[in-house]
Amino acid sequence: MFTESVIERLADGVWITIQLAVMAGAVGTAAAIVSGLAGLSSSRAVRWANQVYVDFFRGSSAIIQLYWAYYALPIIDRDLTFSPLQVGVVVLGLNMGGYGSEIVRGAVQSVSRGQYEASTALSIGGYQRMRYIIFPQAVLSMLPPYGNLLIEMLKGTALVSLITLADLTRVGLDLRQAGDLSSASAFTALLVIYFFLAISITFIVRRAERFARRSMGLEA
Amino acid sequence: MAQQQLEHVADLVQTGTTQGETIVRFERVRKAFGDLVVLDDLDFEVKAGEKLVIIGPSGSGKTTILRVLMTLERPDAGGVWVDGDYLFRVEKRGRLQRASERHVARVRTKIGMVFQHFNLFPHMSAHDNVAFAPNKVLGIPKGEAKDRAKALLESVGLGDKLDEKPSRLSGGQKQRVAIARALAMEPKVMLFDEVTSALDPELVGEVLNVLRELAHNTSMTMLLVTHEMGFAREIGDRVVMFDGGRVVEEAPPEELFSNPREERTKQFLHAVLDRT
Amino acid sequence: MAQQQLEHVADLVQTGTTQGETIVRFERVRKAFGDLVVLDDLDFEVKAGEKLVIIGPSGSGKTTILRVLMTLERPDAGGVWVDGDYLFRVEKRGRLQRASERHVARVRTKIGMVFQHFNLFPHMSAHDNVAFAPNKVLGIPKGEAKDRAKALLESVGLGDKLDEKPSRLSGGQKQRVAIARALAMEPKVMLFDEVTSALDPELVGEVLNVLRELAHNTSMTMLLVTHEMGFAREIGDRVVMFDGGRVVEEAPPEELFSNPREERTKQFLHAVLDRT
Amino acid sequence: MWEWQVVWDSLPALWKGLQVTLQATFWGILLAMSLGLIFAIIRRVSPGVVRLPLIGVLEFIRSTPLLVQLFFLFYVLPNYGITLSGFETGVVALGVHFSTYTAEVYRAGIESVPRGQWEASTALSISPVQKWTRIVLPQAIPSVIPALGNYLVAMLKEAPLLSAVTVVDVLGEAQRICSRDFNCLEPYTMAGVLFLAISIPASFLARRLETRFGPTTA
Amino acid sequence: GDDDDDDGGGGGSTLEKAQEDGVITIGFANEAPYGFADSSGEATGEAPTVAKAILAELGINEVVSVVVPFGNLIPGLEAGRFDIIAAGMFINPGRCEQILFSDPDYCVPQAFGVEAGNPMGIMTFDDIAANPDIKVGIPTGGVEDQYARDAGATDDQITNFDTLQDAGDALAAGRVDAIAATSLAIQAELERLGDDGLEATPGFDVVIDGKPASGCGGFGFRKSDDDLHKAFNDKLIALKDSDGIRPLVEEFGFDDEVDAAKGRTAEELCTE
Ligand SMILES: Nc1ncnc2c1ncn2[C@@H]1O[C@H](COP(=O)(O)OP(=O)(O)OP(=O)(O)O)[C@@H](O)[C@H]1O
Ligand SMILES: Nc1ncnc2c1ncn2[C@@H]1O[C@H](COP(=O)(O)OP(=O)(O)OP(=O)(O)O)[C@@H](O)[C@H]1O
Ligand SMILES: [Mg+2]
Ligand SMILES: [Mg+2]
Repeated sequence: MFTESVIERLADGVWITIQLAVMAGAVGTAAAIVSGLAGLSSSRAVRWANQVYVDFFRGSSAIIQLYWAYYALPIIDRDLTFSPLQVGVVVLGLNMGGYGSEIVRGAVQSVSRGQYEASTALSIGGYQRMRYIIFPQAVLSMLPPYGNLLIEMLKGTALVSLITLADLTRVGLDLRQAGDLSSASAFTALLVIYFFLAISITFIVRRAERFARRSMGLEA
Repeated sequence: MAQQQLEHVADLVQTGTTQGETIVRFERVRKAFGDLVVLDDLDFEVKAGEKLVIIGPSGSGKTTILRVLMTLERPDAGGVWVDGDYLFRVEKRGRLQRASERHVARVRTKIGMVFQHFNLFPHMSAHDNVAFAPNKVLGIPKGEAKDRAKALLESVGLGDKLDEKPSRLSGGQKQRVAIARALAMEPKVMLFDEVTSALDPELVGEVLNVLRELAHNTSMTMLLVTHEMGFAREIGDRVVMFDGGRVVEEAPPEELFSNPREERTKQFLHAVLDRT
Repeated sequence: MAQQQLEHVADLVQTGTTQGETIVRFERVRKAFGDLVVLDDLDFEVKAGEKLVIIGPSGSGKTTILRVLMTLERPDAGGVWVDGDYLFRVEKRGRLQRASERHVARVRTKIGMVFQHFNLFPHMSAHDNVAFAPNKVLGIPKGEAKDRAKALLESVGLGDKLDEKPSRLSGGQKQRVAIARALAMEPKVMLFDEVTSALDPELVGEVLNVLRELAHNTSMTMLLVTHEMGFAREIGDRVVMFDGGRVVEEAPPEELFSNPREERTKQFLHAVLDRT
Repeated sequence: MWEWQVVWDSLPALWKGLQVTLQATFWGILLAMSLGLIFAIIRRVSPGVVRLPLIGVLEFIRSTPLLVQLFFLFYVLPNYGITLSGFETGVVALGVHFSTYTAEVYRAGIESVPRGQWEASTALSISPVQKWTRIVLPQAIPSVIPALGNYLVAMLKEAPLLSAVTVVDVLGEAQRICSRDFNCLEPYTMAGVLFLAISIPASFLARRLETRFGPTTA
Repeated sequence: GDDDDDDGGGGGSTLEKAQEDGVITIGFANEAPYGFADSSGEATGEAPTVAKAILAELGINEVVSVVVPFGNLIPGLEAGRFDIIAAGMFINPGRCEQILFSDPDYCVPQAFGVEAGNPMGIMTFDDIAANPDIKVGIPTGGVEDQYARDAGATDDQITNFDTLQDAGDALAAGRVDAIAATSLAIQAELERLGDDGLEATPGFDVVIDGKPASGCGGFGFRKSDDDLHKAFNDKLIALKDSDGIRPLVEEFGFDDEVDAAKGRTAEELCTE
């Protein structure tokens, strides 16, 4: 059953999953911010291009994207052979960005008009206004849905097991195929570990939320 | 808050205009929201150093004038002239043309505004609220901007609240921070839009004290929209009565309050003074 | 709305109790929300057919009395007795015990309530609002329930609004539908909680007309919480003045309004009558 | 490299697969919508001893990967005498997984029904069943239709995972073609395109629902 | 700048690069006893073991291994996901159109895993085709898929699984009536399942166009890597000729199967 070597391999899988989640989370966060702000752009072309991005990733299936990027893309051009980790990070990240876009846009729009006007009155414009005034305030209302989004992304990392990345799910499948773990213990272990990772995300996001509230002076 | 501290404000505020010259001019300014005409071919002028009080019934366009000056609204027609420049236009070969955002931004720095609902930045301490724009916008080194912000906050009686976030300040304290914040940008013209009307009655005094200090001891041009008639009388050089997007009557306060010429003004003053 | 139509209401309302017997009794009823004691060992009685008006300052517990009777709140201690049964308890071998939900449900059918904010079902037409419960709860065949609902709505002057959804009715019309809806269940006791205070002033009259009609021409027991003192005087058999969860004073309206005994009552009446 | 002939040859199979995907989604939707409603109602009416474990289980299902849940149902349940086909497994997994989302949506809808509606129902002695079916839910459900719509589109997007438990859906057909004929570019691309052709109109429809039924409360 | 080497565009052939770096990537399908991951995740089994031995002779001492569902081995090779298929893949004309094969290093008959007592009497693929009620589980992309369809079995009868183990679990769960694979693989899978209710049918050679078709497996290479293919194959032939393979793979249950591959070439299997 759960011998030392089995636990070691599961730990390796968890580590890959965490790396993947952290990197995809970073790509996804960046994509969400860029796309969310692009959705608010005054340029029609930028808004339109952004809408195409959002609709594409919200409309298509992550698993099909992964298969396509892993098996089909290199056939188009050998130079487009990315490692499974790269494929996973980019596909999961861009998918997350497609959903995060709406969160960012909504949160930015929820900052009161008065904040924009006060900034204008102080000649704080453009980038500075977004960077120092509006965005920091929007973060607070972004955090709860962002936490849920991170969990969705974490769940999505399981898909990379289907493109040969030795993530947690792959390790579980391999252990089961090698007969080291029964189906029942392999899959139960996976579910429990993923649940634990998800709870950790919830915990971290809650902490961030409290920090953000405090820096807004909303909580002692 | 000691009187001594307040006098200090005047020392911190300098304006580079000659007293008595025209500094703001509205020329046939028209602004409508949909079908509602809010400024109706409005003409009026403000002289440098003047303390102008604007009164009028709700919806008469008082806020809109200030917002147009602050570039928060763009007029549909007419010209707004501030200290040597047209605001949304530039003169080229004798004709007025739409100005670039850069031009508008430059003119904007001459004007400061204090809002009814403070609009402080909730995620910054009082100190940072005041120091932020001078540092980031005017490029004053951070240390210097912080020092000046501290002096300004002390001068409005908030030396002990430097590190508080706005949510932990009372309404009166918030509004004083907002005034300090606007002053820190050293505007030539300051706009005040009913800055006491969102305050609990017992907090109004501390804000009026600061305004009074500014009015009496600085040469700053001030446009105040207010319903505090006593205060208007005390500090105003001139009072403008507004209705339907037009100037109904203007006069020095003693004259306008004691002896209004127009029927509409009488009516309005009657209603307002009765209410309080 | 013709007077003729209104008289009709009385014909549609029957109550099966003998006039003058006690129908509602509160015995040392206590109810607290957290630390706030809202009903403080309250004792009082209502006789069958009586029109009882309850007055008192805000927060004195008036609504809470009605809500306890309607089983929307459960008292912490004491007994509520309605037409032969205890409400939340049953007597077994001489001792009161907690009653089953079935028992509570049975007693509940004796009572109807009209709310300040109508609480009509927004997804049903006026007709269905009134016919729904008689059909589903009392088991009256659908056709018959609809016919009775129609008659009731006509009697409150809404014969032409049968198929309207509540969102298309005025406040006064909504409240009349709500009254018809409560009457359709043929309760012995009707509770009215400030049923006109959410209405535009010009719509109050049409609702009071219906209440007046019910009060004068039916033998239904009515408990009304209201701030309409004139109306209370006109239709009340007895007025109870409440404060701090206790009865301060009770008397026929002429007596209580013209000649209150208690200081608290005087104070309250003074404040209320001045306000209107 | 890109051969249209392969595209034409694979389209019939992919189309067949897409129908399987849509069927699984359809049954999954039915299951998720009804199960979610049941969970939301149980959460509201049951005592703490039932509610807290239920919340825990829903949280668990919602925060673990659907793929692993599919494997679990497919490979572990037979140990306990429950052997579902790949398709049945897929429908159950999709339905149960997404019922944890729809339960939240329904809950928000139920909570948005004003207290006065519950109280008026009590005042009219309306029975609990009637109260739920005739008073509360008819008001709660319209307001949550847009949020539900979004999850139903999300569900469609997850449906290709069923290929991992032998369901020959659109992705399964693409895999088959890829491994039998060694042409992978065209079938995977066309699977993606066919899928977009369904899911983009679906999400467009969901957005229409949003404008039709107003902002969502979920 | 260094990355340019990776894409094989300018920096020499796969073989040259592998010899230079001393490292190469192989793909296998987690199918005992051909290629599978041991408890520590290391690639082992017949094909990886032989491949490692030959690669060492070519001066390539480090072998990175990737587990891929069987059906994705050829697409994965072509997509450059790995450089050699070391999964004991059967050599047949269809596959030869896609990739290059080394000579075979073993030949093995087919078999089925069935319920104990073989109640449905499944001995060959024809038996399956003859009874539409029979459902057979086959790893995606396995030759058995082609065999079954050539015999006339319908899509409804065939369920494709990512791995033979998944198919084995389905057999144990009663989802399919039989699983098809090489007799060695069936043996290994039944061992893994350890279920007394299951048994293996006797091995048989599939008959195609009246001729018994041998199931002989070798190593797969991209068509563009003919130098790697040739270098590898030369060493493999030498190893076969010196009876060097058997000792390497005995521990995986191979004996006669190795001898059966003697004298057989990829060329003949590709045109069979
Ligand atoms: N952004 C806008 N869109 C539409 N209407 C507007 C907008 N801003 C102002 N208005 C309308 O323009 C009219 C004048 O507004 P303004 O705020 O200037 O009045 P005011 O004199 O400041 O009144 P108050 O004393 O109530 O502040 C009002 O009727 C207002 O409703
Ligand atoms: N569910 C509740 N939870 C906590 N406090 C409550 C609740 N319901 C009522 N209260 C409090 O109980 C007190 C009495 O309330 P009640 O509604 O009976 O007063 P009332 O006499 O009807 O006042 P009003 O004239 O304002 O309607 C109030 O202070 C109220 O805030
Ligand atoms: Mg205003
Ligand atoms: Mg009340």
